[in-house]
Amino acid sequence: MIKDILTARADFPILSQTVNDLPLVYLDNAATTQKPQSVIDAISRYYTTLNANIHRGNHTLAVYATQAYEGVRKKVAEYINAPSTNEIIFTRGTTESINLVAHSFGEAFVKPGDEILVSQLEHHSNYVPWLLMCKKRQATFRVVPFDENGELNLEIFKSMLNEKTRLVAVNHVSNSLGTVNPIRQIVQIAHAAGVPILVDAAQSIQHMPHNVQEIDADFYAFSGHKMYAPMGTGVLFGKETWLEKLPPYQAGGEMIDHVSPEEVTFNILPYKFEAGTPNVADVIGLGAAIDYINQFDFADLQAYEEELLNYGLSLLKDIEGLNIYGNPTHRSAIIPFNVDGIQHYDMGVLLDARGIAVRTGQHCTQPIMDALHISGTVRASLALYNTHEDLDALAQGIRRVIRMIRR
Amino acid sequence: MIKDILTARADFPILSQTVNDLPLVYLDNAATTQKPQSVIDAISRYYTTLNANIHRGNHTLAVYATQAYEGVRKKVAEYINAPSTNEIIFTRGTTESINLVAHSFGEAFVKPGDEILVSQLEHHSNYVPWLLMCKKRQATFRVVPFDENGELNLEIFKSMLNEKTRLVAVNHVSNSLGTVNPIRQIVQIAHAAGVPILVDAAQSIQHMPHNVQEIDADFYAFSGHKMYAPMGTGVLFGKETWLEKLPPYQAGGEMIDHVSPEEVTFNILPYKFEAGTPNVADVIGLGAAIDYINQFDFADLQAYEEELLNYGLSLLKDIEGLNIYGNPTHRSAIIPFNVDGIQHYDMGVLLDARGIAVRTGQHCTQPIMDALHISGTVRASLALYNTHEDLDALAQGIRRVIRMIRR
Amino acid sequence: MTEKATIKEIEQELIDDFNLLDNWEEKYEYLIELGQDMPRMDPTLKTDDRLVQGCQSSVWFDIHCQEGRLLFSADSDSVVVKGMVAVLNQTLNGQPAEDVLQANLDFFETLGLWRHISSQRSNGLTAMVGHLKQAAAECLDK
Amino acid sequence: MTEKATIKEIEQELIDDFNLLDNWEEKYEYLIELGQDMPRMDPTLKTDDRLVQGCQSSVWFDIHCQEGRLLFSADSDSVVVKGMVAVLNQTLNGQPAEDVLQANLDFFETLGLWRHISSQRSNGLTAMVGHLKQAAAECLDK
Ligand SMILES: Cc1ncc(COP(=O)(O)O)c(C=O)c1O
Ligand SMILES: Cc1ncc(COP(=O)(O)O)c(C=O)c1O
Repeated sequence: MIKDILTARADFPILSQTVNDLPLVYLDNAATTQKPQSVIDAISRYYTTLNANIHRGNHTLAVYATQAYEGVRKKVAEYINAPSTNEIIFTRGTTESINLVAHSFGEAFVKPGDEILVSQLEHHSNYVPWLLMCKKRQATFRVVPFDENGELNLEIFKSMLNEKTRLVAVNHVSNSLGTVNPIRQIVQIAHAAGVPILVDAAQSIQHMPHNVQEIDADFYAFSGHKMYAPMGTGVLFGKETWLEKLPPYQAGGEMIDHVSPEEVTFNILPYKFEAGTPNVADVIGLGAAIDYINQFDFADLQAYEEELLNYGLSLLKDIEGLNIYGNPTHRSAIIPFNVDGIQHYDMGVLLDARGIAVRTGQHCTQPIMDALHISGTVRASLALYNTHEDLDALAQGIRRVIRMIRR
Repeated sequence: MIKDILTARADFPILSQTVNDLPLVYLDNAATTQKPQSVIDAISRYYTTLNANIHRGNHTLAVYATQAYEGVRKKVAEYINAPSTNEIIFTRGTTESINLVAHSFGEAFVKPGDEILVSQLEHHSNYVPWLLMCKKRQATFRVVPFDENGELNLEIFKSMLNEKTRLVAVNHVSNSLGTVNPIRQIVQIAHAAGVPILVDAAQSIQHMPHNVQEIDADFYAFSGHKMYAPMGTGVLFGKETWLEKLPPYQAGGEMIDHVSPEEVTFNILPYKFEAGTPNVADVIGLGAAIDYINQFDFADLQAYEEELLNYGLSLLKDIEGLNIYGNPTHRSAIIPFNVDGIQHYDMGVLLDARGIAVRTGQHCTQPIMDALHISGTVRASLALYNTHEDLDALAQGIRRVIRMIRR
Repeated sequence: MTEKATIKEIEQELIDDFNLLDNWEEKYEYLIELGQDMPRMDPTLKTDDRLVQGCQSSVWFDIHCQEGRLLFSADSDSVVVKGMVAVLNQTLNGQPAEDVLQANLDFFETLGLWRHISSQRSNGLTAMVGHLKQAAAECLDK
Repeated sequence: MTEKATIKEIEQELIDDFNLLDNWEEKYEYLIELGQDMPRMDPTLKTDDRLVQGCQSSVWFDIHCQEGRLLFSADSDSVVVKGMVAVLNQTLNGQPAEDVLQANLDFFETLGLWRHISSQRSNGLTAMVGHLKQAAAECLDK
């Protein structure tokens, strides 16, 4: 049975909290989402009934915990339609997934004079790892600019690809502007030039269905904590052909096959990239989060969130002196704005005084802020449990803050 | 009020589970410990009342979550008597802590021809990262052997230190043999030769009080999940003078100060080494675990565990054909053994049929197994909630397995 | 060739046998007995090229293909694994290669006992069954 | 120099004032007013060398030491931070450097309001107070 989205809110216990004696209006979902009771319970249940270190153990708890952990790998593979569980690496989050690829891909494939292409819309986590890797390997770090609508210019992108380009790194959805990049097209352009591509799906994985075989990117990175799952979880999907070619990243534990003082051999995929004791409890929580999302019809969910976003955008556009940044053809779940003469920081603090949680500042996207010549924005971001009432509260709150400061 | 150790068992809900219809006898604590209810509750409570992404947010949840997270940093610093919270880096676990140092120390200080010294008693996680780093930097990887008692020979150790030695990496307690290394002495020897030292405290942090200022090592690594805390947590302690000199490891998120396409500057300590969204929930669980341990008197706890270990050793020594590995002056919480003519694997599976959880195999210490010319051991390992009854069940189980196989 | 029972039939017999046993320990005991009662493998056949990769304990298989049927002898230094080998011997030895290839062996799940071995990464049962199925496939290809 | 109230006395006055206000929003409103009522800083003094490091918003402090007392003017582009600056101005401006150095300012905790700023990494209140204390220390050293 498909679950009705309007029943979702009741599944998230934190949303019935009060903040400053006012009901919490949580609009900081791009930073992290809240967790449904089923995810919280999955963690407790794990520690109460199943906890063990996995893979190498052959006592009952270890075997069952291993099965549960590997079961989530399968669940993740199905969620994004990955051909094989060997292509699903568990990490701590998007940042680590990207650092892994930057390190191992760099080591294997990047030589002095090579080029790496990222977009100007990237989060620092998909920008700085490449920049540092380029510095280390004397490669050139190149940035594809965005235009006045907050969209990447695909012609410029195409023109920047050349025989020295080793990899393209780009997000699916910008965490700062909400721009939905035409990711299939971008992948096709990169592949047409013979260049592999990493997609940062941190802001898309929770809002739209994912089919990595259709999109066809070589690497995908995303975080559990932004998709209703526990902190401390993340995923790197990589095509098996690529992952086979990359050297390991961290060393120790299950990723090792054989050691002597002279030589180390590594375990097969996906273990080769999972060093140390895995975060079994939170991975099981990630499985519960995927089960949670899978209760909904993704088309319903998208329609709901899109309507919600448009409602919010129209409410805010009505406020005098309020500027919304970017005007992309497709926007997802994110409303970045400022009000003339009001510091984003003040807006955030004063909205919080009304129980409204938004984020302010650069959102780890200084290149975007620099391009827009601003020091930051206020960002309201949505999740499936948000409602019209949340956005009404936001609009009312903004108007109140404006009166408070302007009088 | 000091808590009585005999009341501990009741605090761990999993210990009242049954396995194969028999009460669980959990003796795989060196792999991972079970969690008290207070730790499990701390995670649930966090997600139910506080969850937010930290540091950059200024709404109420983000502020409180930041305070809670930074509060645990303080708690960890106090637990190990670190001079400053700047010296406490949160990681995913021991393996990551060591990989961080191997990477960043290697990058800053290791040149071709240099030497790194590890002990033959190390877990792969404190062996392979150094071995790989040495290969990468054309440095020499050298291994200090252990003797027939399972102890490091300090004279040989001393003789292996020279002006080319850049770093020593050694554990406090061997996860495979239980040897407690004379860590202060080892640190003094390394320092006398002007060489910094990393101590892998994964198997000591939960069993003995830690005073990093007294022991004086330059880096300490340990895991939360082996000290009654959630999976996905770990700590790297580093002296501030060293941490200041090391380049960052992973990039992205809070660890960045300023970015342009040409240049990146990094945040101050400890943030410089914490890339990506931190695992706030589990770090708060780590805080709850430290609170839990702090309820006991550490001298009591040590005395209790020592008596328990000796009881277990004497029970097992009475079993004909059973060999216990190593005979160190000090042993901690770990009983490694085999029974003549019985595969460790068979022993593990058949003990499990009686609800007894032990680990079998190499325990990620192939260098130890190779030195002992064995393919593996059965390892029973203790935690504060174990009892004489657990060890009675183990001894009885072993005798039963012997009869089962030998008749 | 004598009229051999089908894989499914033998599986059912084994399930019935194991069901008679009260607890896990007795099941293991019976399993170990099966291993001990299995025809011995010629020790000279226990060479490295007959070792099955990916098992925590050593397992040797010497496999032949004869008139489209799989024939093998096997041994292990683990009594538990040897018991499993004995079960594989009872169910699959002498069966048509095609049947071996098709066997889904989910009765191992029913026995329950096997979870320790089957769930391990590229290990134990999975590795052994994989090995036998590959031999069966090669047998068919000839 | 006129007889100035002590830091503790002024703190208590502020706590009493804020306690009169019903909710967080009114408290912020009052805080912003305090900022708006504060004596203006000479705009030519808002130079980069007077910026306090580590604040999310820009805050400028121009600090002097006179007869062992700390004198300063300050401003911020954030109305909330400016309100905090005004509170610092009321409590600390013109006080003996020694008292500034010793002030523990935990009344900020009592006001509650301040948690947003004070808890931030090397930011806001912490940074500003640190800045003033450093100036006070230098004032004493002279
Ligand atoms: C687009 C994007 N990329 C990467 C990240 C980093 O994710 P995490 O902090 O979970 O590693 C984020 C979230 O902050 C993001 O929004
Ligand atoms: C001595 C020692 N070092 C390192 C590790 C690795 O710890 P983790 O797997 O938590 O990273 C372990 C635990 O397996 C250990 O016992």
